[in-house]
Amino acid sequence: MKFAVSINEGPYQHQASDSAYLFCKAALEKGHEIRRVFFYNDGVNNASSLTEPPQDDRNIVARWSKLAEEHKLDLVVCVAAALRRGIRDENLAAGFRISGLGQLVEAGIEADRLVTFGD
Amino acid sequence: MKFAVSINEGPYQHQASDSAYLFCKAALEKGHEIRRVFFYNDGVNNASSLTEPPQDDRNIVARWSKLAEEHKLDLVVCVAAALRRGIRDENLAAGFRISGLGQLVEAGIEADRLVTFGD
Amino acid sequence: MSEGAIKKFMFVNRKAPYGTIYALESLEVVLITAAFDQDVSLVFMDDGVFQLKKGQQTKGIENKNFSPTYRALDGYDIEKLYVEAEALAARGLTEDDLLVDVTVMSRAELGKLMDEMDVVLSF
Amino acid sequence: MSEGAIKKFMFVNRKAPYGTIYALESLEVVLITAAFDQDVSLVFMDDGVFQLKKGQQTKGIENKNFSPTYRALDGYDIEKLYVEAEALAARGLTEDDLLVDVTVMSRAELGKLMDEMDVVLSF
Amino acid sequence: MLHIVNKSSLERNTLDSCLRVANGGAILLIEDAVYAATKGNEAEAKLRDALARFKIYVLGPDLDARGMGDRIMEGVSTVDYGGFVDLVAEHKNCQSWL
Amino acid sequence: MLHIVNKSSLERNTLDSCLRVANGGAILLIEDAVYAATKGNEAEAKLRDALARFKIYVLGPDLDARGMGDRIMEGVSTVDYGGFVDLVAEHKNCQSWL
Repeated sequence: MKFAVSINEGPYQHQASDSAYLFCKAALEKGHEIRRVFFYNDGVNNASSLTEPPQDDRNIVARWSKLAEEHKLDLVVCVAAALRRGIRDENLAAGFRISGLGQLVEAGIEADRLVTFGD
Repeated sequence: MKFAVSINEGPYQHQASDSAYLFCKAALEKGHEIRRVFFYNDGVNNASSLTEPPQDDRNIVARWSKLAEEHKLDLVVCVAAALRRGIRDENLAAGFRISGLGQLVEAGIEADRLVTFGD
Repeated sequence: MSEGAIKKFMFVNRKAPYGTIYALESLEVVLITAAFDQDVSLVFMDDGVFQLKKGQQTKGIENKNFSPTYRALDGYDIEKLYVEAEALAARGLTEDDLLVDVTVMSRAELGKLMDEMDVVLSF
Repeated sequence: MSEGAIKKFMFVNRKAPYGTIYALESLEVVLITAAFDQDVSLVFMDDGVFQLKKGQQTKGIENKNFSPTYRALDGYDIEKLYVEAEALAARGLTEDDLLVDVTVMSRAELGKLMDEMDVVLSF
Repeated sequence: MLHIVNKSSLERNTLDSCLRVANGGAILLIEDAVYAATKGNEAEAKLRDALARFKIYVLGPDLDARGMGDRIMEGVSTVDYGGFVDLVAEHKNCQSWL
Repeated sequence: MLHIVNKSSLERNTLDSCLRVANGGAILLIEDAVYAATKGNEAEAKLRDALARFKIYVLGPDLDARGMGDRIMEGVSTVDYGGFVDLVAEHKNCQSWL
């Protein structure tokens, strides 16, 4: 089955990005396709290449980049939300791309299910 | 009177930073001193120099920088929270500095009142 | 890309305006979804009904008043606006307080409508 | 800098752990405040009492279990831990469920204590 | 003591927690909390009871932004940001119920 | 339809809204919402009533993280992230009550 996932909150402050990541991993393990992960609102902060969490904590951004590389995931950051919050190509982590909100709608159309994670 | 202000949420997503800014402006207009504004948790995202809100919207980061310049405000970004979220010297807006959590405690000790704005 | 597929999208607005950005961001997605020629329904329940309140004046909080956009939805052929009757009543509001024409529904009717959707986005 | 001034700091913890970062960040400030030799009180009310629940196992959510830190507070001379009695009861918890020794207080007693503080930080 | 509440009482429990625990003093409603002090809101009766124990203020700019400036319930006072500053200064301490 | 709730019912109104409006189907409690399905929680009676109209699931890893794995109330089923995925796949549509 084709899933799409939308994330509305940034890393660490809320569990949204953690839950979404573990959901995606489980879906992939079950042989489903993740059509797209869309980062909206504060969710765009998951794409910052400059994050550096403490050694003993999970690295949320790096984890998304790795999952994207392993499974050719399409991680899309909403351009308008990103500009408001200071995420641009120059601090965009590997595996993410910046694009328009239409990518969320398109994912909703093309995927069999769209699951949102937020506050 | 000496005030200190603490901000726990990022710009735009929550009203916290707006409310804190208008509070500080009003306090300064009344002749009070703002001993320090401390940005904690997602509040550190208020310090990103890379933000670029739509033309017809307020520029929250620039507004803080301007207020800091006009009134020699001490805008302090929590270093641990900032590292987690990708705020570093290279994308730090004018008027902000990165320092330890001790700066919040110190502000609480030295100011007559500490007011927190959050979610 | 969408190969002409039309899906039923519902946007559930449950939060008051200005305290958080969700109401504004919901509007953005709604407009884009309409541009993709999808079937768009907006639901306002809980504090979300406050988004439609007439007379918003945001100068004092130095923020942008985005409520006129609700009036513009009609121009984008977005006409399915549903408001929870119980939510209005619990907030001392009536239809006359709202910026736009809406269909007021009971919670039971809303629940039924929700079931018929393909994609439900909550803000 | 602090010229030896000692203020009464209260940290009000109202949120469950892991769903948001506030519980963890509260602990960080608490430790620093103690390092500044201030008078530190921690209050756990509402869902904040869940922060002290025994048996937290975070492997399944791939997050760090920070609850052992509450046991370490004693070593930093942080001994004033207050828990709202009504909050425990509403969540089916008793003192035996908690990781550390606390003083259970009624809401009225907590309100009175709060009034006596110099700085109250809420998480 | 000044208690600052910023969330709608129909969405979150912060106003209830404040009313349950706080020992009197003043309550300032800001941001989405301002709705609690408007006529016809489900919280109105609760607020009216609270007026016996607390002085209650609401932040006018937040009320106006939400189009509720003409609906404030009796007994509640409106302040602007300057009044917010005064309230903080006048009370020995304050707490934001987040 | 699958309803996903992620906030504690003692802090926010999302579970109440879901129970009030949703027309049956399944409810999955994740993150801080898992507390609602534990014994002795004030929400327990409400959840028990809801079992007549909904199939109710709770995300095990979130329950364990919070040290509540041994307190789940009767009639509620525990799933892991794989089960979460299955629930989304099995239902025609889903909604996150944010």
